[in-house]
Amino acid sequence: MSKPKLALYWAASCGGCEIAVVRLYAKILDVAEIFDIVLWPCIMDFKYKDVEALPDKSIDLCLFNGAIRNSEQEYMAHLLRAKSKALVAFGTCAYTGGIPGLANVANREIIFRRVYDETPSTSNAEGVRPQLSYQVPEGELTLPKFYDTVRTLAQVVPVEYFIPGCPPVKEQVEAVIQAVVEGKLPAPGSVVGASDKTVCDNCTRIREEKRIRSFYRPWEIIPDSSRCLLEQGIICAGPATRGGCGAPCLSVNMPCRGCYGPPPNVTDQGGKLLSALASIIDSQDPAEIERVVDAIPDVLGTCYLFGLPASLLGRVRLEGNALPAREAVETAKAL
Amino acid sequence: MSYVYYPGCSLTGTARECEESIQSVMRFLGVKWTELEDWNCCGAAVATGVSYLLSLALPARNLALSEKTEADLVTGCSRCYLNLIRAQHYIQHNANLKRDVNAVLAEAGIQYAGTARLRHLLDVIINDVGLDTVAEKVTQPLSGLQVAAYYGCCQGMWTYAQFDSTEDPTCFDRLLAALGAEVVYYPLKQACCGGTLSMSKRAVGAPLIGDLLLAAIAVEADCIVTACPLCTFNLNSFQNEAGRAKGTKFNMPVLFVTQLMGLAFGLPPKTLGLHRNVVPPDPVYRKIAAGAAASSAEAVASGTK
Amino acid sequence: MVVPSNNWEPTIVGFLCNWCAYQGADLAGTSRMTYAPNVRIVRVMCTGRIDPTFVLKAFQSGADGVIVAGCHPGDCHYSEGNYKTIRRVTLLRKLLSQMGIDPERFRLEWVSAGEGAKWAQIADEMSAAIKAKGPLAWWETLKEA
Amino acid sequence: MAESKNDVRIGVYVCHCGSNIAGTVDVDDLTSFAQQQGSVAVARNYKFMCSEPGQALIKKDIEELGLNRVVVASCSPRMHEPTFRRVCEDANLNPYQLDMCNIREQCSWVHKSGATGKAKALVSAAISRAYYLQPLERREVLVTPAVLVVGGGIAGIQAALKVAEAGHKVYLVEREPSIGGHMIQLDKTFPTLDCSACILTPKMAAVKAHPDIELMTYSEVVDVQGYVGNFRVTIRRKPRYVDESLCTGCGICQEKCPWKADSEFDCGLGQRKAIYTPFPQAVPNVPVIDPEHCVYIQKEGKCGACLKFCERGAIDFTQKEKMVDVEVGAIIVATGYDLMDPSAISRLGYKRFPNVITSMEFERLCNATGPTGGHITIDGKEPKSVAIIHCVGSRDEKYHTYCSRVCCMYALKFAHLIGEKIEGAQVYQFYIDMRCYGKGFEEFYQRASSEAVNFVRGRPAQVTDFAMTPEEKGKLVVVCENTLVGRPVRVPVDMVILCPAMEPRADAKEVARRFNLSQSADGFLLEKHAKLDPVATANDGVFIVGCVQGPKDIPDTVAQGLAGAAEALALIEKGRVELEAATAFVNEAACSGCKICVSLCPYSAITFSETEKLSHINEALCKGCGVCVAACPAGAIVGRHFTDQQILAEVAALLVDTRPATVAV
Repeated sequence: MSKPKLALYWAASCGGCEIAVVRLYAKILDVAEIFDIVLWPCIMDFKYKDVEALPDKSIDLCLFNGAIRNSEQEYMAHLLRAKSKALVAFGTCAYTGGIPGLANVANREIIFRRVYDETPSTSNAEGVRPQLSYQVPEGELTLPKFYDTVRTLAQVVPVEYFIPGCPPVKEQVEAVIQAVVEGKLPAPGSVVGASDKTVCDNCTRIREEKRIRSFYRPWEIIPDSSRCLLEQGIICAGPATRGGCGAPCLSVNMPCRGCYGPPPNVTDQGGKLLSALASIIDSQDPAEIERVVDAIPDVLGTCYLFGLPASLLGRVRLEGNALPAREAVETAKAL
Repeated sequence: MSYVYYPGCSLTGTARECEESIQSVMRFLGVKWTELEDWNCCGAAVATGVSYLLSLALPARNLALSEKTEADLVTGCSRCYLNLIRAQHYIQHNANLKRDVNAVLAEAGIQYAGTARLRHLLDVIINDVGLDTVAEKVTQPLSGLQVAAYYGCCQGMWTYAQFDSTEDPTCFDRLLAALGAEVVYYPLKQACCGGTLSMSKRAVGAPLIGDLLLAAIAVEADCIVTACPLCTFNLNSFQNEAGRAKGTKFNMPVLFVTQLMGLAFGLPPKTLGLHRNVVPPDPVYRKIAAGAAASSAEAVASGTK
Repeated sequence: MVVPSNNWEPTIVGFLCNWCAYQGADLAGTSRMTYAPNVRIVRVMCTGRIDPTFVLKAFQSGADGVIVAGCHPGDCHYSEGNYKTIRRVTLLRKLLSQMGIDPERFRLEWVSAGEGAKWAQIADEMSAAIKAKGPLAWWETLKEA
Repeated sequence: MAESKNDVRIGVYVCHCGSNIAGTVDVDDLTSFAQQQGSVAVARNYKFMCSEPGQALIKKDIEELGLNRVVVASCSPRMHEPTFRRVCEDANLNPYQLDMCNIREQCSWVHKSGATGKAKALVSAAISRAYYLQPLERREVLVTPAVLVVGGGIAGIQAALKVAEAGHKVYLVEREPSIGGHMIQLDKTFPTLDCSACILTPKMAAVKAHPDIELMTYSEVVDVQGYVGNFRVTIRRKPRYVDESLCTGCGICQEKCPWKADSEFDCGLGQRKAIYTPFPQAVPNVPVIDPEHCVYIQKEGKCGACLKFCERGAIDFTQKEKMVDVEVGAIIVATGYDLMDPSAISRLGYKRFPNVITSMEFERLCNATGPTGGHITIDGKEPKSVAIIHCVGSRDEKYHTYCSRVCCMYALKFAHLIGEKIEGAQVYQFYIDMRCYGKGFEEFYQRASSEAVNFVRGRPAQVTDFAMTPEEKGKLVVVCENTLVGRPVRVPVDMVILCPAMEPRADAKEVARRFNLSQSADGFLLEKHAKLDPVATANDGVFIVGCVQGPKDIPDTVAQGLAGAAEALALIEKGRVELEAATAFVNEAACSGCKICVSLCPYSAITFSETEKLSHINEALCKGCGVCVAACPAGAIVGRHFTDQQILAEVAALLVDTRPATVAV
């Protein structure tokens, strides 16, 4: 019988997920051995038309990394959906939006203004902006449409499996590949390559009591490397993050930022993290609580660093093309 | 510690002797301060009768002025202190009031933020300078001088509450003891001297003053020491009226706290405004001299000289 | 953004604790007070049960405002649940304003079992305030421009 | 969800409540709306759902249509939830499969227009929540048939006797060497003027005599574990250095002991020996040795007079502190009050002038067993005039804003006793208001007023020994404004009696923590409901009686003691106690042991197992507040009957009419 067909695609992401696959080292050869790779733009020269030519459901496994932020990625999402038996949101960006998802605090106009006008390194006196289509002597040049809102793969097309991680850790990828080979994949819709517990389950630090009198940012204090960072006032998303990564960040004295997404029974990772953090503030005095909370400069960025698009609210609500007024934040304090 | 000094009206008028002694003694103690620029009357006891808002706005202006200097605002007048702290308290605890007062102050192009730090003269002497320093600086110990420390009533509720006890303040006793004086138990130390009634309603004021003087005599005090210009004024100026009310004659020296401190520091009486005291403090001088003589004689006897 | 028709009425979700606020709302009823019908109440045993996720869910589901009401500090039936609520609400407020949700759309109130009138007044006030603000209509936010 | 969508069968019942609901809400429209909702098998409306036929209707449907969820849209759940739960139970449907939808108190009664629309939203929300409702089991635990009473004052004594009379085991723990509390120090009691000791000592004796009461004096509760029905209490028994089993209470040791100390019982007005019983009628009548003053203990082995003279050899200096564990089903806390030390208010001269005394000191002076044998004298001098100052530290923002409730009455009693004992004595009452609210109080007030008492309305500014007139010489002068005539007065007297505030015990905070209770703003322990649940507390199975809850006179204290006994008996007589069913539990598969929940539980129901690295919830202690459920970042803690799933579904459905049908949430 012919080898199962494998496709890998790279949408809105940094490419780390591609590296994660390459980091299989020698095993990558097995992959090449086991699978017939039909699409992997990052590594080899494939053309979309080759994929379009494939019959539907002819790709056995498609590892799709990256979020959907423009029309080309959306097109490919639909195309690969149609052609694949098992479409896998590979990595945090495809799964929950990831770092690119943070763009949902803004919109196309704000981002373009920043990128094409405002950044110090930009010199663009003519105010040139990308055009969807542009006529040159040789013919028409086109660009994909840049959307206002970044979406997860599952928000665009139905997805069979989710492999979290920014990037997914090597061992987990291996495990999944193995499962595919042995046809031991769980029921569609499930998260694979991760555990059902949280990062704390992988974290070996000593936990005593959680009562916080003030929060610190990692550079503000030198934390005791043997004790729970949260108990030392450093915000760690570990308790509200799906485990399976092996807690590598914690092992180098850095807090978890939550890249593996919400634990199995959690609806909104940020909401839960926020609730947990607030709950352990050790004060009953509103003014004191206000003071403690003010030590968290960017609540949104802290709670939804990797998951804004997948969160309940999904994005920031903008009045026109301005970021939410600072004073709104101030009034919030005042209330 | 930097201070800005608010004398207030009485100290620059009827209570000049207090003012002079305050200045000389604080200079002697090495406390540096500048006078609050463009200060105004605190409203004394009368502003309240005119308008509540006015009675707060007047002191608030002084507080606001002091805020600009970012120094502690010191006053030696109990009434001024009372009005200032009262204004501070009510304004801080009532946002609307703060708004109204600031609306008034806006006319004068000034705003009260509520950050002013108000200090009473005694507070500065006892807690900033310190009783040890005071004791060290004594060159003319008041040994043998029996003094009645008269705290006065209008400072009771607020002033002493800030750095001593409202129920039973003792800071004054401790200060005088540091000067080597013999502080007698003065039962009426917090009784009222009649305040402005001594002028407006003498029939009420005089007997109160009489009681205070009688009490001082009863406990064999050589003099009464006060911490309030108005008390000093009342107890000095109305001894005849008080005598009539009590069917006796009084001649009880009444000194403002810094006047007595000055004597203990060996400062010339004139620089302490003592020549202005209605009741001449001569008995006090004599007692101090006697005390000095006694102690030196003692020294001779013990052959240490 | 949706343009509010002039007869548009806001919808507010109220998370009320069983022991104080919910009884207060009941009292407003038994005393036959009349107030705006815009607040729809979800009963929880204690405001301490209110997961910020519920508030986010309410806004996502179409609420124009959310109000959390519980026992006055010190009166919590579970002794200190409402203090935990203060902590969560304080932090949640910061998040919501960053999300572009006007802080006035999210309120925390203390209503005792005896304060029926206070509940009625809060419901009226908040309905009026949010009617003035206009719809939040979160799904509009997610529509691709 | 155990069931798949199609086997959830919901019945919706809309109540007209006469016209209370139907008058404002279109019940037919609402019913047909409900009928169209998913999983709804039947929707009906009826005039009065809570009526017999209404209940029968629901019962019938459950049985015949096989409903497994019931939604009743009617009044507040606080009104009829128990009723409809019973209906479900009768029809063999788990009562927790019921959801109430409040369309009366929170809809029809308060809205003129828009009531029907809102009712629809509420009903759809209730249906969505009901869909996810889970059957819960009501759990019962057995109750240990024994009661711990903490504090041997009149409240504790009364409670202990009543419980014991009902034939149940009682452990009565008292900190002092004898029971009796403050009451045994009093002389006469108002308004009846019967002798305090005469009415109390029989009860004390009864306590000692009762076979079911285990009396532990000179002991303190140090730890309380467990929960309603099953408390495990650790009691520290301080060494008495006297063997209770051997001592006959002959008193020879006290006679022979050469070492003296001020008597606590006599407020320091008299003295007692280093080995002593606080007072002659002490129960138990077994002395204790006070190590502070016992020279044998202080100077290893010197003295030992008691050792020599005790024929029974009951003296035992080898005694050590003992810890005793007892198991009880209920706890009655009756630790009483402290009398405020008025020397804080120095202008009143307490401790400065020997003849300024507190009310309790006066009680001792007046008492035949007191240091003066009942003669009202200070340093042998009998006062001819006495001032009684009310509200010392009470009704005073600087100290306690509350009224201590007993002072007015005992002040009148004092006046009467002074008049009785001192020929022609003048008594002055300095009061703010006379509060004589109790049975027979007003009559006593009238009687006392008719005697030689002068009432001065005003709060004294000062008590001074400074005489301003010859007749003030050598006297104490009470300076005060008589607010009725608006003039300052100076009243020279020979003795001043202060009526200090009744305060929470100095260690009220620790006591509250030990028994997991809360304090009200004034520092006294907090009852469950000020009116309708006066002795119960937020901690089931623990009751507070007497002055630990606030100042009280003897009748009120006794009544509360009995109330506490009744509460405790109701609990242990039943033998079983039902525990909250809607508790929280830890889904161990999801818990990663982050410990965020542990410190949050107000009932210390959450424990952490270091071996399993898991949190556990003791469901007997859990009251179902849900604070941990909301906090658990792993979603590992589930709050029964208020699960995330249920509430999120409820919220989404509550707003279904606000968003376009195309928008999924």
